[in-house]
Amino acid sequence: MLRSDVSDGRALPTTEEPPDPELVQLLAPDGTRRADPVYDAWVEDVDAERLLSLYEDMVVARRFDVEAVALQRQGQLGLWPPLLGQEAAQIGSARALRPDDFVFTSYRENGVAYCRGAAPVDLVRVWRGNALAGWDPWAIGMATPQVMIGAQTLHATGYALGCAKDGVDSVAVAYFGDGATSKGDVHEAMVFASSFAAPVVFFCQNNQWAISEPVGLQSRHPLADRALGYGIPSVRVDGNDVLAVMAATRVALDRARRGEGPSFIEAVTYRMGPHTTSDDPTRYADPEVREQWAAQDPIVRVEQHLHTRGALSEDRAQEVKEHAEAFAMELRDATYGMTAPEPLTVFDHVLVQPSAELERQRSQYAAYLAMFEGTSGGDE
Amino acid sequence: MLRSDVSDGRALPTTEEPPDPELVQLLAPDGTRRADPVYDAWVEDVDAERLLSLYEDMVVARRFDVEAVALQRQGQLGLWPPLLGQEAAQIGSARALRPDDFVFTSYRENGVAYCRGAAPVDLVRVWRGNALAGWDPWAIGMATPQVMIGAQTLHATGYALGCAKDGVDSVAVAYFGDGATSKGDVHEAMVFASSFAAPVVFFCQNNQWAISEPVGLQSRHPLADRALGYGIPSVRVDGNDVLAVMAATRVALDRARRGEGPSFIEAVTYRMGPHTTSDDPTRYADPEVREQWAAQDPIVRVEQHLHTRGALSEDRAQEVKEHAEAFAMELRDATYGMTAPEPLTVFDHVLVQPSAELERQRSQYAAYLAMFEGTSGGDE
Amino acid sequence: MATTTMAAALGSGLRRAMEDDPRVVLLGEDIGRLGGVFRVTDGLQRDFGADRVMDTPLAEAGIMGVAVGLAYRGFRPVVEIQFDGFVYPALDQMVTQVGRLHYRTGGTVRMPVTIRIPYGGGIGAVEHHSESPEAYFAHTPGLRVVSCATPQDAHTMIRQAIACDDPVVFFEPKRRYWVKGSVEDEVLDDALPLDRARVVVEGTDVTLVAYGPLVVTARDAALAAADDGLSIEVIDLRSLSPLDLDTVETSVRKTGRLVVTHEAQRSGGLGAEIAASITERCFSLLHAAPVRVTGFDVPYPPAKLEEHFLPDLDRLLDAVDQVMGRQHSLTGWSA
Amino acid sequence: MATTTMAAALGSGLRRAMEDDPRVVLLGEDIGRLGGVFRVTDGLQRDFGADRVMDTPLAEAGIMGVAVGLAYRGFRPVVEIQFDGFVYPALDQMVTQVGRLHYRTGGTVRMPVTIRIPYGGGIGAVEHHSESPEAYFAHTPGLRVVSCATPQDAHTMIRQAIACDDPVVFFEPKRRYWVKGSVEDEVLDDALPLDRARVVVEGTDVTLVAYGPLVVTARDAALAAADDGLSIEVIDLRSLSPLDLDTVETSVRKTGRLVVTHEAQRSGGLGAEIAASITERCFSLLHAAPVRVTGFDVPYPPAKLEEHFLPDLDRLLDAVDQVMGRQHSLTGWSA
Ligand SMILES: Cc1ncc(C[n+]2csc(CCOP(=O)(O)OP(=O)(O)O)c2C)c(N)n1
Ligand SMILES: Cc1ncc(C[n+]2csc(CCOP(=O)(O)OP(=O)(O)O)c2C)c(N)n1
Ligand SMILES: [Mg+2]
Ligand SMILES: [Mg+2]
Repeated sequence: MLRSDVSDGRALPTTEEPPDPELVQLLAPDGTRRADPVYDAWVEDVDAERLLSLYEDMVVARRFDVEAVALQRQGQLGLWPPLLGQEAAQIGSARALRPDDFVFTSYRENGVAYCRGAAPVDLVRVWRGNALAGWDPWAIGMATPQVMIGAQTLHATGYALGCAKDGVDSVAVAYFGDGATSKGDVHEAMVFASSFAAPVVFFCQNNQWAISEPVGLQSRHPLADRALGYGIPSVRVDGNDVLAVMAATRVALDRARRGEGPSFIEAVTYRMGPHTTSDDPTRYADPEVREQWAAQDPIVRVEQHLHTRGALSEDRAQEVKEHAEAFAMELRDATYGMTAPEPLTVFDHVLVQPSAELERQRSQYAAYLAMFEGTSGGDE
Repeated sequence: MLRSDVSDGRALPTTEEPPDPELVQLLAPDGTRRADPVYDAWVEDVDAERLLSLYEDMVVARRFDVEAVALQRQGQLGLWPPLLGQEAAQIGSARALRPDDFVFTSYRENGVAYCRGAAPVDLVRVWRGNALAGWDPWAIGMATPQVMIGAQTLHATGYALGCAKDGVDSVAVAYFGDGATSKGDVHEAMVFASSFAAPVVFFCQNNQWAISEPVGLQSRHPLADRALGYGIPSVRVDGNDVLAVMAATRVALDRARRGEGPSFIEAVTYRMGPHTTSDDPTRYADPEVREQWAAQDPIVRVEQHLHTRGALSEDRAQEVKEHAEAFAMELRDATYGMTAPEPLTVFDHVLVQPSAELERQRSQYAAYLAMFEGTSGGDE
Repeated sequence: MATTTMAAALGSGLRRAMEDDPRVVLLGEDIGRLGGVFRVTDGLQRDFGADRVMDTPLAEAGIMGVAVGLAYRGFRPVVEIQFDGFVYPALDQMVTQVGRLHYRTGGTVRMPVTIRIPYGGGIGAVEHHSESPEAYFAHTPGLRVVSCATPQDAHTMIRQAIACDDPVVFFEPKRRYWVKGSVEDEVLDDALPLDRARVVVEGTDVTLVAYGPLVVTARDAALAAADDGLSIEVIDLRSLSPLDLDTVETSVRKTGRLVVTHEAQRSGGLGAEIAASITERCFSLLHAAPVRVTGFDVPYPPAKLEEHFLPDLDRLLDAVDQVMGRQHSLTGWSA
Repeated sequence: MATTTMAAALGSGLRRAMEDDPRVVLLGEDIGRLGGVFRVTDGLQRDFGADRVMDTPLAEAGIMGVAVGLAYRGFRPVVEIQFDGFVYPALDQMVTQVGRLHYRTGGTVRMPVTIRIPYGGGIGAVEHHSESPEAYFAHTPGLRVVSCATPQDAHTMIRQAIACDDPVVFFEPKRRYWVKGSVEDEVLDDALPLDRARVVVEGTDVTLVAYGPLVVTARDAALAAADDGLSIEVIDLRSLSPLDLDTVETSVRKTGRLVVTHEAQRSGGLGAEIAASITERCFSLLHAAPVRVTGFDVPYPPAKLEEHFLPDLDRLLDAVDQVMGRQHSLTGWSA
């Protein structure tokens, strides 16, 4: 009677079980290539060699992510938010971008940062507690991770507006989670993006969880449908299918570059690990559902596919493994090699021109510290 | 290619010109009754007598609104936000409610307040500057007007959740404008309402303007479609048709009472006056569009319809006029009769238990005021 | 009388409040099945049901606005903000609604909303997880603001806050969550009122005012100073708004010297208000200008630098030296 | 040199800034076709186009977050918040993003965002249209906060704010919008720096610190006191964060007496910070405790009561009497 009636009463919210037949999928979990009349064209250029390169990226991302978790367990990092399970969503989208595009993410997008060119040391700096930002945003075309959930979607929209004003066809991409979609900021970002036809891509990794809360608590309806209400075209894609993710991202980027405004991509995936290394998912997550998702692994399916095509020789596989290992070891060494920042840097960069009051606080504190040096460090 | 592609580039936003054929409409602008297979049943009980009563409400609302504008011009009120043109949207919806429902509105809903039982003096108190709230919310089942755009939609959602917890079938109704739909609060209200299937009706009066900004700036897409993304059923209704508005509101209320959760109604209407008495719409509004909307007048069409049915005798019309006049005069007298609040009431009701510091401020200020009485008022 | 952590004492306080009043409902992110990221609400959803312990969508303004609506309907909502830094999206509803509805409606609408905020630093966390935003709320009329420092106070004060008809912003010093202490199931009528400070160490030379996480540090400072022959009176402020200035004044009238400490940034922090107010009240009795020992005027720094931001024992003792007019004092203006 | 209103002086300052730098863009509600509800931006959209003077959707967090993104892209966004009370929805982005990105990124990302806020009372407005929220921002590291008091300062300071590489929260005293004064198209390099206070009346007995709307009132108080044989030095603070305490200190070293006034609520207001800081700097020179003349600790009241909330000439003179130790003093603590 009213336009649609989809609410299913007051049932308890749940996460979704795979697979959802409505998702765009080009590579099935068993590695079969599924034909798609629309999206195939967008990954025509992805031959075996290029797919192998995406595969390698995913293997590297998984490997350094595991390493970072280990480093946290060893007390070398304060915290780490694992990306396990989300490799395809991150690599497939990030590898669709141009260097002059600009990326705004949350904290979990280390696979994206890797693709943008973040060095191993850049990936761990924040999580070791040495800095509030890991890399130079201008160097890799990517803002440093945003902890305030959803805030970065507005930044991406503003940046995109700026691209339009500048008359360039660069695109801003906002990564955010399923939980973030509840935030007012994300709504307002879509309102602004639609109103001004901003060249921005909203890339939602629906990994089914916001810490302990299943996506069904945020929404009883596919998240991608939200965008339609703003007049923003959207698509739900198999987030564990690197090809499908890349295809959808390219479509959205192309739209933006042509001045046709924002798009919304929901990459449906699953957070296979804890929220962060501090989290205990055994308190809330169903291990059986996790098992079902394990069968959808984003890396395994590419591996299978490449094998079927005879495109993954043992040598090549070994090479990939070694590359991943090397990156992880670099990350490890960088972590161990990192020394604590100098005490007085706590006062740096509050304002471009420091205030007299803060300079006073700095010099008093310097004198205070010097007092201790005098008393305890006399024989060093 | 992506699901829908409705964005129309970077054209300048506009307001809509009437009529939109997709709106639910039961009474055409010329007074013709249009049959509707779905909504007719919901206003079956609205016979000529009841329609006349709705007519009277609208006439009263228009009359006291005009009076308030005049009072502002005379300096008796500080400000007034006219409802001119929105009588059907307000009366049709408010008259569908039960006394035990609870209403949360913005500042322009004086027609709603009138239906809920606000006395003339209650309607002007805030606008004269005598108080921050006009009436006792518990007495009339309506919160006092909210100036922070959109904030009240969350309050309505919370109240509705409370009704569900209490196991009663009362409903909360949130009124807000087209401009408000851009606010994060309104989004979050819909997220919560959908997630918890809260018995709340979101009633959006799309009067085409947010001060000087046309609705096209807030959205390039019908506002009602936003709701669908949350899984909230929605409808666009001719907001100048009191019958259609009532029917749609009843459907939504019924849904909520049956535990089926929130609904969204977009009542498409037009703000025929300025934003407030401080505003100058000649700077931005097209008088021709206003003329087109004038031909859609919500009162005229009911008048015509009642005339056609022979249900509006001259005596009865006179009666209605007198009733409206009487209410307006009561409002006028109440305004003139209102004395400024006592100075020390500025300190009242900050906390239920006043703090010692504030009591100190109060007594010092009392002594301070007394000092002036001493010096200037000795011979009174 | 049991010995528990502050986190557990808060949990039992919440439980007790829910038992005492069926209108008490809890809202927040991850407070249900998970029991909160600090496990403060552990077991409450299991025992009171999802209708009274609600995991909410990830939207702080939404949580706060929905709590307002629930309060309108006669509930006593208890909101958990997951970390200090995430209160800002909810601040609008707190300042313009929660803190004003009573005044706006001339006392007709009450807002008995309790807003729990784990706050403060010292846990080596990432950005937005170590902040002390209490000054924003203490400057906001219509809100009560409190902070607990011991398990017993945590337990009693959370119950008092929930029972209070005014809105209460309840700051929980997260780095003290695991400190243990004895907790009695106090009768609320016998407890120190929610808006009163407490003298936790008596002394005669210097008044040292602290709250939340730094009360422990202040006690340690008093102990250390005693070795040095100085007698420090430590006051746990407990209520940050309204301030219990009478208790502080009584102490300063005795000592003539005031040190105030908090983790929040110095400029515009609570220390300024306390110093200014006490100077007004005790001007002629003060031997020295009140000294503030606070976080510096920088955003909360990365974990490896937080020890250089947070007040600690040595900085407190240094400030004590300063108000005593001793040598080697390096904090405060006159350095 | 022309005589204009403060509103027009702000408009010409914005115009000049847009001419000087093509990266300056304006965002806000109703600032385009309407020219802003106070007409400050009148004519700018017509002359610079809708691409540089953007009417935005009704969403303050959105406006602020989009401004952050524009700044990332190298623009210098100037945001208008329509009225003081509507800044709260944007406060999250201001506190956690605008004020922190420079620190967060170790100086790599600059946020040259100017946030214009018409503020303060005295215009008989409805709720949320008369507030003074400056203390929230002055307590927030990474933000500069200023307020202008004359047409000339309005014109020059808005240009300085826009040219400044730091974010600046720019408070415009809306009840002084229509006060006229002469305005010169100053060369910015010659102007008093944005972070400096100005002595607007010299005096020797009492230092009276004001900013924004109350500077006029403070000057009037100095005039009135002069009749009474008292010499008052009036300081227009101009920069609310960082504070120019050196200028205040210099004055108080001369007068030994301090009165601070603002419309914002007393507890936790800027007056506390100034009183506490000056007490630290000038303790032994003070003849009396600094006195604060402020709005009371209540939400901004309805229009018919605002005269009983706002500091005025008489309350300022009363405070002057108090620091002078005269009879009949009724404000401040010692009454
Ligand atoms: C504004 C805000 N509120 C709360 C948090 C605490 N928090 C951190 S991550 C998280 C869940 C985010 O879920 P989602 O958006 O789905 O991203 P995911 O972690 O799954 O990648 C929450 C609630 C936060 N960081 N920011
Ligand atoms: C949070 C907030 N921002 C800005 C304003 C200023 N303002 C008052 S009314 C208004 C326009 C509202 O438009 P709409 O929601 O369509 O309601 P209408 O006035 O048309 O009834 C604005 C921007 C406000 N009251 N609250
Ligand atoms: Mg998630
Ligand atoms: Mg409107």
